[in-house]
Amino acid sequence: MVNFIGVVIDGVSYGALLFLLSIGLSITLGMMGFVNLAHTALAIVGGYFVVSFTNYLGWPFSISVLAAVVLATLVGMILERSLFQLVYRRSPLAQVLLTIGVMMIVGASVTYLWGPSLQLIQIPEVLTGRIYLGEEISFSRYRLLLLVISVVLLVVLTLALDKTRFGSMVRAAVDNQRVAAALGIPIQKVFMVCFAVGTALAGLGGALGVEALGLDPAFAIKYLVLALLVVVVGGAGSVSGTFIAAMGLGFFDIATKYYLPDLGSFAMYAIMILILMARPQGLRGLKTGGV
Amino acid sequence: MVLEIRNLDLHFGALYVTRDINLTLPRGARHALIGPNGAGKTTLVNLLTGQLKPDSGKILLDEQEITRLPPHQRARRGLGRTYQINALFRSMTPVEAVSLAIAQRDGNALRVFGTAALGRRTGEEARELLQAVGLGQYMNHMTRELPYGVQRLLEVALALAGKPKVLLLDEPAAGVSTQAGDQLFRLIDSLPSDLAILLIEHDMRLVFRFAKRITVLVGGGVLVEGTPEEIGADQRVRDVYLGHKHAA
Amino acid sequence: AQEKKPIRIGVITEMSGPFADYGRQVQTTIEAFQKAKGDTVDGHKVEIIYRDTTGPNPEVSRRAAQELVSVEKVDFLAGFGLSPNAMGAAPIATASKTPMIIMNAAATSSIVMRSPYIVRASFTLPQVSAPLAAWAAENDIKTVYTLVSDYGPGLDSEKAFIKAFEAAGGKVLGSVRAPMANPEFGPYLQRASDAKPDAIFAFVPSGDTGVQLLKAYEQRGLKDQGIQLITTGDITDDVFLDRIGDVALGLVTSHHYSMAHDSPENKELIKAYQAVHGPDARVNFYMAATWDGMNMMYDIIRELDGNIDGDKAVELAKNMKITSPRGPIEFDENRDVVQNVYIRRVEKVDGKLYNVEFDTIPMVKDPGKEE
Amino acid sequence: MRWTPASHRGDPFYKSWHAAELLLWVAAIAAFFIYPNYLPLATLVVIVALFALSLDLAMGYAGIVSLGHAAYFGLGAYVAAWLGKYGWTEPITGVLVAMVASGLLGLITARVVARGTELSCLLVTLGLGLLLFEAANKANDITGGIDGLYGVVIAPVLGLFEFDFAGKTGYWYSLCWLMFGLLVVRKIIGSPLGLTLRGIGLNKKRTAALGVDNSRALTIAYTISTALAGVAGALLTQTTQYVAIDVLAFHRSADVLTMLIIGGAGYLYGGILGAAAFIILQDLLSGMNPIYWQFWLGWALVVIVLFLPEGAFGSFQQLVRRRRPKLNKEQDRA
Amino acid sequence: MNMLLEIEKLSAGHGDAIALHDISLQVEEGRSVAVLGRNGAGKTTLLETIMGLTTHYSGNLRFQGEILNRRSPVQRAHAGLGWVPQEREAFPSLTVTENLMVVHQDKGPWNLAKVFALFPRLEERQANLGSQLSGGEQQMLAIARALMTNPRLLLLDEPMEGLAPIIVEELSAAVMQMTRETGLTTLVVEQHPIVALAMTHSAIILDQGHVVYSGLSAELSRDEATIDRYIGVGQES
Ligand SMILES: Nc1ncnc2c1ncn2[C@@H]1O[C@H](COP(=O)(O)OP(=O)(O)OP(=O)(O)O)[C@@H](O)[C@H]1O
Ligand SMILES: Nc1ncnc2c1ncn2[C@@H]1O[C@H](COP(=O)(O)OP(=O)(O)OP(=O)(O)O)[C@@H](O)[C@H]1O
Ligand SMILES: [Mg+2]
Ligand SMILES: [Mg+2]
Repeated sequence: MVNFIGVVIDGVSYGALLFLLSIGLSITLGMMGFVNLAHTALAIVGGYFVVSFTNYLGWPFSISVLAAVVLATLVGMILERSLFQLVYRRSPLAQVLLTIGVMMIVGASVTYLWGPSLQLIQIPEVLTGRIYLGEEISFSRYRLLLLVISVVLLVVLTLALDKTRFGSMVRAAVDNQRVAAALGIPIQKVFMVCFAVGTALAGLGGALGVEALGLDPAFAIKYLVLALLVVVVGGAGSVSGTFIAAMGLGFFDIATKYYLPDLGSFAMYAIMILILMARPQGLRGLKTGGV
Repeated sequence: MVLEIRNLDLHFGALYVTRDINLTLPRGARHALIGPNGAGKTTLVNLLTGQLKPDSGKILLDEQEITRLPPHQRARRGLGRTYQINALFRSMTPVEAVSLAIAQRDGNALRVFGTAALGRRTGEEARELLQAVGLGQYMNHMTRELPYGVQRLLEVALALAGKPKVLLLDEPAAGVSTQAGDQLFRLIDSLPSDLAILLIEHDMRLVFRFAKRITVLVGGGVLVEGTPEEIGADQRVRDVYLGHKHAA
Repeated sequence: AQEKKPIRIGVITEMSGPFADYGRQVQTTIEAFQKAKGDTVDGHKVEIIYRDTTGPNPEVSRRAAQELVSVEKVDFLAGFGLSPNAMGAAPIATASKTPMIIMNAAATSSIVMRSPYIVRASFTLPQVSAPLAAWAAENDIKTVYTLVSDYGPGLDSEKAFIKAFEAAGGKVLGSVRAPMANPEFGPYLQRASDAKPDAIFAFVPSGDTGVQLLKAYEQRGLKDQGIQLITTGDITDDVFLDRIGDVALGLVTSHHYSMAHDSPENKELIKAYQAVHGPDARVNFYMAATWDGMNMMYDIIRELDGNIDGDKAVELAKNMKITSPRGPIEFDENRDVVQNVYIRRVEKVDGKLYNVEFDTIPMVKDPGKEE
Repeated sequence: MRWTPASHRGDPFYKSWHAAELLLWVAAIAAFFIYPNYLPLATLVVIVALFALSLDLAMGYAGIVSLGHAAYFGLGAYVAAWLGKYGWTEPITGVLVAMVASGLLGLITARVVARGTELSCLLVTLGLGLLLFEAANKANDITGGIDGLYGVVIAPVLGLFEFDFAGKTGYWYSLCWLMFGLLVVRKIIGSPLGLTLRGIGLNKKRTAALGVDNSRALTIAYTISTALAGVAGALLTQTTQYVAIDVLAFHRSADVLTMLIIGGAGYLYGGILGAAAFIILQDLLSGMNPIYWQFWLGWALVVIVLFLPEGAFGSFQQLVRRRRPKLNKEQDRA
Repeated sequence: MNMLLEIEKLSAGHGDAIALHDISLQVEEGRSVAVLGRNGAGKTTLLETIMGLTTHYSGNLRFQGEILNRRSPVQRAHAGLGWVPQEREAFPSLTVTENLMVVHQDKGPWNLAKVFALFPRLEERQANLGSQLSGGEQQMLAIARALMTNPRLLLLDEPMEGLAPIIVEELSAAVMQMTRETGLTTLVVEQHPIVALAMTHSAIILDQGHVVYSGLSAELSRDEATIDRYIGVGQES
């Protein structure tokens, strides 16, 4: 029993990490329908800014994270205006290719600026160590922080995107750009704002991920698959779906690793395939009719 | 009876879109299905062709039950349909699209070898059919560039290419110009007399011209079935559907 | 010196992708080396040509080797951070009789068997794993749980450790293997701690994975439960050891090189490196091996006066006895390196973290090839 | 739009050879004489071109977007290696066996893959690819894991041409197989099956309503596609006489997808051109700047997307394609 | 007289295929105009050109005195153009209410309650997604959606298609009433001359991208020869 509680705690804390890595992608890919393989590349931009601010400028961790999110968003916006925006109307394949290109460019630029080595940061004392909830049950403080942030994001984003006019505008623009524009929905602006939110979340994920995962230029590729997996299983465009998927997969992964360690990554991939076979549109994805 | 529908039911959540429907089409039927918007006409077609699965009830084609068959097997047994909302191959030319339908009808759709003579024959037939439907001058254009009304005609051509036993036409003339619509209905008139046709249409001029029998669907269920004269005179039908300007 | 035939060295390594740091380490070390020792040997100018393998990619490596040999006409092949890349290039070395100096590629014992022209100047994983087992058994560690990354090198390391540990009378309570992609070490460590061993032996590749393991170990408070973590030196790679921070303090590891190794040769290396890359630059085992490899090639060029013949070059290399920055090294009959393995502990020296050596197992030969 | 049956010949399945196609083969032959030192690179281009062609059949024609095609490539590579290692050294039958093996795997997985949305399809294929990679990694003993398999012996082709180090035999041998693959794919897309596949890609619901057994058609196409991927994999093993786990790696699937998009999916020659462009560009750039070459490759991709919307080959073809007769210029009154 | 929309010698098309040649048309504020013609005549293209969705070659498009030629569709919509596309194109992943609210511009009489009053059927289906509506319901939604933008000029592309006769009757009455009461101006594309001419003031006929007739609706409805010639016989029965 104690073990199982431990597994649940580990699972939830891993889930929080997964959620933060993928929620930005859920917005750009899920809501906007923009196949943004550069998502994790934008995340590492956030990560590197945090490293610079804490390690080189000696800023406090919290301020560094905020500044990093702002700067990452800025970088994202520049890319959006100059490149991404041009392929919103194009096929997903064009988007794949363009964002792979951007991922390579960002990867090489980051290597140039910060070098290929592993980057690590020191977080404030209060965030290290564990909180004990009993003799054998304890929770890592940093992971607890991630969990709290995840839940806050879940609530805020659900309120801001799911049932609001802005959320409808995004979905309308994705459904049919031509008609949406002709009916007065400012699609360019809508996409811009939406992308900015996505990038800010990517930056946040990257910034908070450094402590837990370390950071090197290959981070972008290493975690892209994981982020995609969470978003697609959760159901594109659904914040709550992404949350459920992140938590569910996090728990499932930890549980199989603990109880059936020989399965390795098998279990995670297999469950993804099974879920998508049963629900191709993901756990919470909308089933939009037609072809 | 080529087509028999027995006690068909379907609901989406609390909404019953198909309510205990019974309908039979004999060989050669010219049957119209009318009713207010959202009455469940298209849903019925989707149930017949297998796009939707009923909650209960039975569908028989040529005395054989097809209620649980997937759409393509029903089509192979002779059920052809058009779509109310165009469902075309947007990046094909009409000739290609109709050739595909013909190849499928002849059981050649998955063939790779020995298709040299086949190709020529299929193309020939496709062009003839398109000509007859009134698509002649458009047949080598990309479907998505065709005027809407012409795309509607292509819908019909695709259904006809399969030479079905039962043809389900869901507002085939909507958006088609008056003249082309008349040509279309002349073509429909000339179709084999043992073919059973179920027509959904809101243009009463065409309905009354075409139908030998009419079923009126309201709220998912059959309100009344009868000859055109009976339906035209029915006060309930006027109230819920025809309106008062319409003079039968 | 007068115009003499220039010598070309083709360096094949990982310069982009997930292992780009390896490439950087080779390159910066060679730069430092040439700055310190000059880029000519007896009048032969030594040119370096780099090729990127992008990661573990034997087929790219093979093609790079082929091109370097046939188009660029290189006299040596060198570099190779990852074993598969060395494996890929081996047949080309054989076919063209080009001496091939391996500067890292430690994972697999059998690499040197792939070509008679390969000389390995780095180390092998079993070579550093087995001595740690022996040391553990002698130092009150009776039971061990092993945790390795689930891939070839991890399995080799696990095997070598278990064999040596059991031979020395220890007991292995269990073994787990963590996947390479997104390992989340929590549950594995939990399993290990459930078994209540005296220590956990771990091998994971150097870099972010190692750091994640250390953090997970720390956060679970296993140290407080009296479960010690012992690992190979990959996790406490000198290059980023300092940045890992206090989590690493006290960790016992085994490896063949430490930046804190006290010898004039090592001082020379560190001085040369820092002269080029700044006083804070750190030196690690890969750099030491690169340094030694360069030294060997310079010696060979000198001996043969620039007429590099594969067989002669390998013969020379094989018989070298060098006092390297890591201590004495020599080569066995398989052209594989024989060297001291040190047991070290992470300590703070002058405010920075180092692997401080406190025990030496002298002249260890790779135990992995016996089967 | 696409390189598809031209209905102007009055035959919807007809597909004529174009003079420009010859050019490509001339170039391939010329490459042998002009760049004798780069034959391993050229051979890789040919092999990967075949791999891209196989993906094109699945993706460009049948609409199955795959991010896990390396699974079939890799299986083919391993089968060829096992054969060579355990005594079946004859190369041509070796390739055929690998082809059948990969095709079988394709047949088994087709039902799983060919369903759902584009995105879920992408992820399911990705998942299958990763699963196979994990399996191969776990089966270290039979696959050699990350170190690979040695002692793969391949007999001379037809008993006459030995696989030499310069890669001459390998080049010709691979080129012949590419030709074979091209003929197969060409035949398919010019057949009723090809038209049906296009139809399914455009509107599954409609093909079903016409009576087409979509999943069967897709299964056939996917099986052939995966079998060809297996051929490409086997060729890689035979020409290098070595195989390691990276044949199954995710990046291989991603790269081949990239190449196909660069060249233009659904254009028959798109994958071939894309493979050549990508590999040669990568080789040139990484030779010039081994550390930051990805920066330039990235820009190259961006430029291609922005300026060649249908891929290199697709855009080229759009430029030269005969204009369709325009509507409403002069039309007869009906 | 106050011209709301003035089109002068307009040529436009799709890509490099010109579909409209030298079209001239004036629409007076508060009036409604029918656009008739065979399939492929260019009716849809005309409306799309007014919305800025096609390639504009030459000529001028003036709305409330302002030249629109280079304006984006979004700007045109905000300037007061409302459009009912021929293929309805409801947003499939939005509910009926969302479909309506997402384009709502609060600068005129139309709001959710009003359009629901016009189409009670939509109110019954308000929680359905756009993809879960019957064809006729989608048509109603497209019309209601355009009204929600509170346009000055409403462009209707075959709005009666797929609607039950009784609804057609009510809708044309409603449109006439709107024109009368709120001064809404409409441009109606129709296949059926009888319906169209009954509800409009004036009419044009397009044929192969040219305006071949332009006059008062009442006159045209008496001119059977012209109708026959350009549209075809529809009056038998
Ligand atoms: N997936 C669904 N979920 C809920 N309701 C649905 C769904 N699909 C259709 N409906 C509803 O079912 C009813 C019947 O629709 P159907 O398309 O059959 O009508 P119809 O008779 O063809 O009408 P029309 O004449 O307008 O084409 C409609 O009210 C529609 O809103
Ligand atoms: N996307 C397109 N690309 C190229 N040509 C097009 C495109 N859409 C329409 N056309 C052409 O423009 C001309 C006018 O078409 P339009 O759709 O405006 O006709 P319409 O009068 O609305 O016909 P309908 O009554 O069938 O709706 C036709 O010749 C058509 O083929
Ligand atoms: Mg309907
Ligand atoms: Mg139109």
